[in-house]
Amino acid sequence: MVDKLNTVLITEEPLSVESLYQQVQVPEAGGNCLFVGTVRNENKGKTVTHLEFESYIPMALKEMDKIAQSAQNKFELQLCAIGHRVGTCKLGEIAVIIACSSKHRKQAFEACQFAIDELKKHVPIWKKEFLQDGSYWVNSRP
Amino acid sequence: MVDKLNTVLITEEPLSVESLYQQVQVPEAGGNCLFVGTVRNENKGKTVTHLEFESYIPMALKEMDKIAQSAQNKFELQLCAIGHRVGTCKLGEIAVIIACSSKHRKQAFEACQFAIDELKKHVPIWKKEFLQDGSYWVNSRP
Amino acid sequence: MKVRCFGIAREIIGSDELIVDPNAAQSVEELRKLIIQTYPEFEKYSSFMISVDFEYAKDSFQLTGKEEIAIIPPVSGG
Amino acid sequence: MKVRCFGIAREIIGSDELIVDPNAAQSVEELRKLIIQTYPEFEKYSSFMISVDFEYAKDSFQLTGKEEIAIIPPVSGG
Repeated sequence: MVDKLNTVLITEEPLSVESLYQQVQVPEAGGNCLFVGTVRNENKGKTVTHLEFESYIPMALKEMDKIAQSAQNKFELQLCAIGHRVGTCKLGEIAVIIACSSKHRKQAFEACQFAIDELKKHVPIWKKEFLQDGSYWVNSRP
Repeated sequence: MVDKLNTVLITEEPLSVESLYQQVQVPEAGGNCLFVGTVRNENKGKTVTHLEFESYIPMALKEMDKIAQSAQNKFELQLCAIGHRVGTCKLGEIAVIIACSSKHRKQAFEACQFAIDELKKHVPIWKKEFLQDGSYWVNSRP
Repeated sequence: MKVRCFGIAREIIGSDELIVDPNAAQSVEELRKLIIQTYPEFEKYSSFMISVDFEYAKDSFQLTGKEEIAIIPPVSGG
Repeated sequence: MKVRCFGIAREIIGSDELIVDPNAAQSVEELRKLIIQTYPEFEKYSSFMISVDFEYAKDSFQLTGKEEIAIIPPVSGG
């Protein structure tokens, strides 16, 4: 029996790959998949200088928890951990980490992809992209 | 232009998730996928006490390098890092890590799955599984 | 009744909170119409959802005025 | 000529190195047959590949006796 719980967190501090990995470790797990989303220097041909993330935190944590549970049930995961950054994110910094542990690797991969797809669709977090010639809220342009 | 190279390593020391993640970080990458294979406490209903890995190291590194390059070309990765443990591995310890960085997440996931599948097929590393009632070389039983 | 505003909604409205007369918005649908009427920029810049007590709410949801309500523009986390 | 032995091959042969007369194994195919003849346990326990100079080699590969050769039982890394 797993006595650890899924982890969801939203933080203004840098996210740690090692820490999220540790959150999903249990003796029953053999396959662990992590997705790490980082701030890229370019988007659609424009140079990005940095990002800002805003979140409706209590609702976002609730949605992240639903995704973690749903990934766990759907793919028979051992554990799922989801962390997202808010505030200013510099180039190369981590915006999001998903960690999934499973007995076998196939399910860990599938669950990890499912969780990041769901997060991008449903979790109330908003990204403002800062380019050299201005800034805009992603997904909200005319 | 990427001025870092793919990383392949075989070590008797514990592998670090954080370290392999850092090996594939470049400003062009936004999607990073890691697979971490750990020593599970059970296999096919039997209790596992520990594992031992043996490798033909120079050939294994050559094969791992081919896999990293092939993943990089096939999925337009930024970088690929592959690390494998040799010697005695306790329960919960990391046997293998694959890290792939890409502009977009889809390719990072696909490349990471490709690389671990290829590693399990072609890299000259042998796992001896120690159960409570004996030990055997995986894939070489009658 | 207070409506929390995030992202582009916060910028369009110019505040992180919008005060709405509960009689003018007795359902999520009415609240949505009121917001678009008052801030026509929403039509141009962004569609949005409404959350009630930290859950996405359907248009038919009836409001009592005691819920925690928020405007949820298209999300873009990750 | 020396043949390196790993995993189950090392245990069947009882050594991490097998010494073979180069005249008795002028190709990978001949080497493979010689190994199975000398150690019939391979038939029971494990199929194997032969590597030459750190690459998997086809049966038709001609050996000069100067290559680095190894017996590669079914791999099981990861």
